[in-house]
Amino acid sequence: MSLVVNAEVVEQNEVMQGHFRLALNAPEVAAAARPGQFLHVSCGNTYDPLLRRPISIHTVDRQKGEVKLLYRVAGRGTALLSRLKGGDLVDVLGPLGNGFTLPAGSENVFAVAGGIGVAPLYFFLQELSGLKHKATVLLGAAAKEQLICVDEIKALGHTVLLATDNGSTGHRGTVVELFDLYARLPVHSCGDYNPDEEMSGYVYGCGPAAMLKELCAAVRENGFSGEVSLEERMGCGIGACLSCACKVKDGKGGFRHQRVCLDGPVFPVEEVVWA
Amino acid sequence: MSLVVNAEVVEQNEVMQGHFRLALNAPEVAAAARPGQFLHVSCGNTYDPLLRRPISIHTVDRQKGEVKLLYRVAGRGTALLSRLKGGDLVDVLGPLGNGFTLPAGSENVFAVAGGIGVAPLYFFLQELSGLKHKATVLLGAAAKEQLICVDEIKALGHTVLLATDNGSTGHRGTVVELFDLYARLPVHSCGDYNPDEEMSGYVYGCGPAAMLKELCAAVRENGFSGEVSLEERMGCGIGACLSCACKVKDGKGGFRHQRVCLDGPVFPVEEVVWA
Amino acid sequence: MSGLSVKVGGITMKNPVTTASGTFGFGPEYAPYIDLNRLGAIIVKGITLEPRPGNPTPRLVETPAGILNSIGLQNPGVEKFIEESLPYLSGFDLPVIVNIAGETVEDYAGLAAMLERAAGVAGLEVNISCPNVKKGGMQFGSDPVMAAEVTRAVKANTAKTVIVKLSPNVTSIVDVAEKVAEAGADALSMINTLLGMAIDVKTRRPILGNVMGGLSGPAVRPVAVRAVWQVYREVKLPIIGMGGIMTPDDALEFILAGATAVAVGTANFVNPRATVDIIDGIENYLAASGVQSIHELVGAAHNNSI
Amino acid sequence: MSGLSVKVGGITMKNPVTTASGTFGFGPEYAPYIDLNRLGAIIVKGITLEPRPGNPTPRLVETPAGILNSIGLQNPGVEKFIEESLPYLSGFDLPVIVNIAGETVEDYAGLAAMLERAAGVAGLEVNISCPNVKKGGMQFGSDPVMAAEVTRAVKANTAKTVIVKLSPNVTSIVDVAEKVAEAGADALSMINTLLGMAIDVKTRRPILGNVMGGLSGPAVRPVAVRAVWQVYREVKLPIIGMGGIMTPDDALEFILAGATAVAVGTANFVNPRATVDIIDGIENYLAASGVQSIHELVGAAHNNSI
Ligand SMILES: Cc1cc2nc3c(=O)[nH]c(=O)nc-3n(C[C@H](O)[C@H](O)[C@H](O)COP(=O)(O)OP(=O)(O)OC[C@H]3O[C@@H](n4cnc5c(N)ncnc54)[C@H](O)[C@@H]3O)c2cc1C
Ligand SMILES: Cc1cc2nc3c(=O)[nH]c(=O)nc-3n(C[C@H](O)[C@H](O)[C@H](O)COP(=O)(O)OP(=O)(O)OC[C@H]3O[C@@H](n4cnc5c(N)ncnc54)[C@H](O)[C@@H]3O)c2cc1C
Ligand SMILES: Cc1cc2nc3c(=O)[nH]c(=O)nc-3n(C[C@H](O)[C@H](O)[C@H](O)COP(=O)(O)O)c2cc1C
Ligand SMILES: Cc1cc2nc3c(=O)[nH]c(=O)nc-3n(C[C@H](O)[C@H](O)[C@H](O)COP(=O)(O)O)c2cc1C
Ligand code: FES
Ligand code: FES
Repeated sequence: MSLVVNAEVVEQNEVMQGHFRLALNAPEVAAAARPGQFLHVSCGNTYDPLLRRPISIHTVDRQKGEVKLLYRVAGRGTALLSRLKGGDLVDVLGPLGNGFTLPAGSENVFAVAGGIGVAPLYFFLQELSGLKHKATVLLGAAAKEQLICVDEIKALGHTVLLATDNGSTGHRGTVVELFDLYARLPVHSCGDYNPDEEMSGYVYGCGPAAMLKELCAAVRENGFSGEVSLEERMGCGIGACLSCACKVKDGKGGFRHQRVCLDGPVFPVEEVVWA
Repeated sequence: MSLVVNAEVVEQNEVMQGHFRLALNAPEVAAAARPGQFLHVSCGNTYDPLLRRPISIHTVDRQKGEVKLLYRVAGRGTALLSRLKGGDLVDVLGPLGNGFTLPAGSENVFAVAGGIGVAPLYFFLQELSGLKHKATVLLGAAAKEQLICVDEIKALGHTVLLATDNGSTGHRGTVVELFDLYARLPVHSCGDYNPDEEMSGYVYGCGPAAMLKELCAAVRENGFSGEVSLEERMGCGIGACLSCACKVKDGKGGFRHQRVCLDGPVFPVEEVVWA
Repeated sequence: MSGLSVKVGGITMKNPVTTASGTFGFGPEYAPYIDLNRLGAIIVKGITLEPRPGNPTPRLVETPAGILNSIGLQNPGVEKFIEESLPYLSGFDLPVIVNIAGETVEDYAGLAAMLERAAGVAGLEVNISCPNVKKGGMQFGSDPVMAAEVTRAVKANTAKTVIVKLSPNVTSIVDVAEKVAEAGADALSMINTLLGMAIDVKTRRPILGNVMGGLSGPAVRPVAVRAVWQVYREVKLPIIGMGGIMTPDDALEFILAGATAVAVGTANFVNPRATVDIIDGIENYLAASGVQSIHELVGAAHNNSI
Repeated sequence: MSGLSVKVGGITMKNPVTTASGTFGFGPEYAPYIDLNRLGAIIVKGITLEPRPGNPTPRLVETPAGILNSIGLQNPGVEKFIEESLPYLSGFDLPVIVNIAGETVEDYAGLAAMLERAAGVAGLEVNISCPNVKKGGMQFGSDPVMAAEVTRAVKANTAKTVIVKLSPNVTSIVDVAEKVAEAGADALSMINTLLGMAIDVKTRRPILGNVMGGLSGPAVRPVAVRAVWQVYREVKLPIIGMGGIMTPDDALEFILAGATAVAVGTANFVNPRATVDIIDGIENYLAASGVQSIHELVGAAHNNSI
């Protein structure tokens, strides 16, 4: 179920320079939302900017009927969004997209986020911890100050590992390198440690395209599987315009186009065809 | 002297349904402004709406460095303007245009305003009262509740006469009818009453085009003279684009185009050529 | 027949509002947001004889008050469309207009013939803004003679209403309209997108995967209204007007310029309920202004101008 | 020669930024807001042989991210321009480019001849988006043959740099550019406005006094960039790019597409300091990206695309 709602802003906070957490009152959306889904958000009332902007659902509070978004100011649309204050109305369309598949058993679960990619993973990790399932969460950013949600995710009971480009905290390097190092250790995300175990795992990834491409390679090299949330420029957000095409394997050695908005944004690691 | 200034909003109030008084901090503009001039106001930061909007200078407080505008929400630009709050910045260009000519002597002065046309006349009437010159001010609106600035103008010491379309106060009918009636009475705006005097007078008019056209006819029929402030759709506001053309007599029985923004907005009653 | 009802060729629409091809998918995408039965008609995504994978991404970029797209006619091909999409649409009380595109005159003829046999198609909208591979990639729609040729080929293969969709990227849209009318078109639709492009100043590359794309949205509305205005004066065919219609007033602007019906395109992306909001708005305008039938408004601005 | 300096035909500009004809008056209007000496060149309002009163009002209407204008070439005529405006402009260190418009080929020839004798004119920009009264009002710029004819007539009467200003309202702007180049143009400028119109839904009349007008502003930028891109590939003349340039990035977009210089038009209405803000911004971009000369950027997006 997806809706067009004129939602009231409950509050908005700058959580880090240029990054905002926006809480909306939208009970039906909160009730319907699943982790990995997104809202298509109208950022202004004029024709410039014209299109909505896709923003992942960061978390919901079904009791209060609230939906929260966590976003980075990337350009004009998000800049306009960041000026909203409590009481303002914002036109949102959603929840849209397929969302992450929650693990059925007790798999060894990794969540790997680059930068603002943590936004939808947080919702996923909440639901996961509701299932009493622990994940190993790898967060990457340029520097320590740019890591978001670290404490919140720890509070959910997951193990958090950090990577920064400048080494100001955690591993110095990319979060995919860190994943690659860690994936080789025989440590299960539930905390079990068995040096003889042949490790396997299921990876949930979200972040910039270049990072996800590397992540998919690393996942496959390690014999793991998983799913990643892709981004593409969107028009309609609901599958009608075909502007958000991504390539997936067609099973015959070639590719076919799918819609990030409707068939995704989450796709199996094995299916994505990278340019 | 005209400037481009990013002025801070001091405050904004809704003085009447859909009518706002906006106070801006703009000391240089306040210092330079003359009654009848206008500001070209940027109503948003995006390309929609694209153009600035011309709004007359309603009054200035040179000591505080403030400029006030009084405007009616007519469409999208003014609607955006009406959302500004204290502390917001607004990009204004001005003061622009020629302004009203202040009477040199002790002429019998009428000021005739239709609706929001009172906005620039108020500034004029302030300066006039500074010169200890009293005017007869005729204000017209659709109904009593829609008359603005009545008390403020009385407080300046001028005589105020009212006209409403529905007769809810003052003369039932148009403000031009009222002017026509009053112009025939031998009452001087300074208060003198001399039944034998052959009345003459100088009229300052501002309001919708249809009203000004009638006013010009009435002024001339009564053998008065005067000046009116015209409106035309504007591009640049500074004389460069020629979009704000109005017709004035060319002295040879024909017309030539002048620019409302630079050659006006105030034109002698005798010169305007009405369609 | 209600005051909103119009006829475009043989197609009776319960109101003048339809969807612009390529912006409304094949229907089901918008069904969660509106009752499709409310539409005057549906014009579906452009169909080709063979399936097409479409262009590389990015396929869309926002521009001031507009968007550039280069989807590249991604579609499942006419056979799959007939099998999979037509049955869905037949469930609605709604004339279905199929937008067809080809690379040769024969492609268009073939598409018309196949759709003539299919149940549930009310009319064809012929997209002539496609490169003619036999003429060095020159667009059919850029040449009145080629445009007429395509029209004749389609008409020869169908008894359904044939609507030819004109391109604005021409010196004289009236010339094209006249030749297409002579060739037997039942109606015209206009405008298709304006050819445009955008370059990313950071990467110093064209943004669209396909370099150039089609401009649509409010930005193009003045060009589209002008095209309808010009053609209405010279050609006596019903026009479906489109290009930047976002509001009821925009739709009325096209109708006053001479459009019998209007199509809503880019607006659907901004507001998935745009079509029904526009239908409601037109209805209110008629009521408020005491106009009995929308026909009184078609081309009415011509009477009021010099 | 600084890294910002460019040559357009025989005209050396200290930076690539000039003004779009008709949006900058004859110069003095903007002097309170910017130092005119900072401009790469000035292109003044279109001039005709005889004075012209211009069109009835309204002459301007705002559209989404754009404006429609129908000024109707109001101007004092070439004689008065030479007497009154040229002396003012000669006081600046600034190439003056005079935009000329006519109703016959002879008009253009006459204007060129008169301006050839005038002091302080660096070049002529030939506005061919004017109706040819001898050819039933068809625009010179809409036909490559007529466009070439005008170009030859101007070139025959002047030794100054001749820049021909192309109209986007054509099927192939490249065809026109090629013919104009063959006819001897020294440079091209593009684009003039797109033909458009707007109707007032309340009065049910066209808004502009002249019914149709020219669309400019950010809305048209994608069309303008595309035109520059296409012509740059086929014609080896310097291009002055324009159409919706509001920011330094917009200007760079045109330069990357192939423009040697750019003209700022509608932006001046929004921000009277737009020209100098854009000059400063281009300078900063060069510095920030370590580009020595603007020439490295001219057409650079072509190298980076398929
Ligand atoms: C399914 C999905 C979920 C998302 N969730 C989040 C989220 O939770 N938090 C968050 O901060 N962001 C998220 N994004 C990204 C977000 O949508 C963009 O940052 C936003 O649309 C930018 O809009 P803008 O107007 O601020 O920037 P714009 O001015 O539109 O663009 C800023 C810059 O980004 C480029 N750009 C814009 N869109 C794209 C694109 N799709 N691909 C590549 N380049 C692009 C532009 O060219 C420009 O350089 C998500 C995107 C998708 C597709
Ligand atoms: C010199 C001058 C001084 C002015 N001073 C004041 C003032 O002090 N207070 C005040 O309230 N208003 C004043 N105005 C009018 C004001 O500029 C307009 O109301 C405003 O520009 C409307 O902008 P908008 O975006 O709100 O409406 P828009 O959406 O632009 O237009 C609203 C409606 O008005 C029509 N319209 C817009 N501009 C014009 C025009 N120039 N002529 C005819 N119809 C038009 C539109 O077609 C539309 O129907 C002045 C105008 C001028 C020229
Ligand atoms: C994403 C997208 C896809 C389109 N696909 C087609 C198409 O397949 N066939 C066609 O004739 N027109 C197509 N068009 C053009 C539209 O049908 C319409 O003519 C144009 O967008 C102008 O209308 P608008 O401004 O309301 O969108 C497409 C437009 C867009 C934006
Ligand atoms: C008000 C106005 C007047 C114009 N007058 C002329 C003119 O006299 N001659 C001409 O060649 N172009 C004229 N133009 C077109 C501009 O020079 C320019 O080509 C066009 O506006 C696109 O640039 P822009 O989007 O930056 O404004 C005029 C444009 C406007 C907006
Ligand atoms: S954004 Fe339109 S199909 Fe995905
Ligand atoms: S608004 Fe441009 S000349 Fe008056």
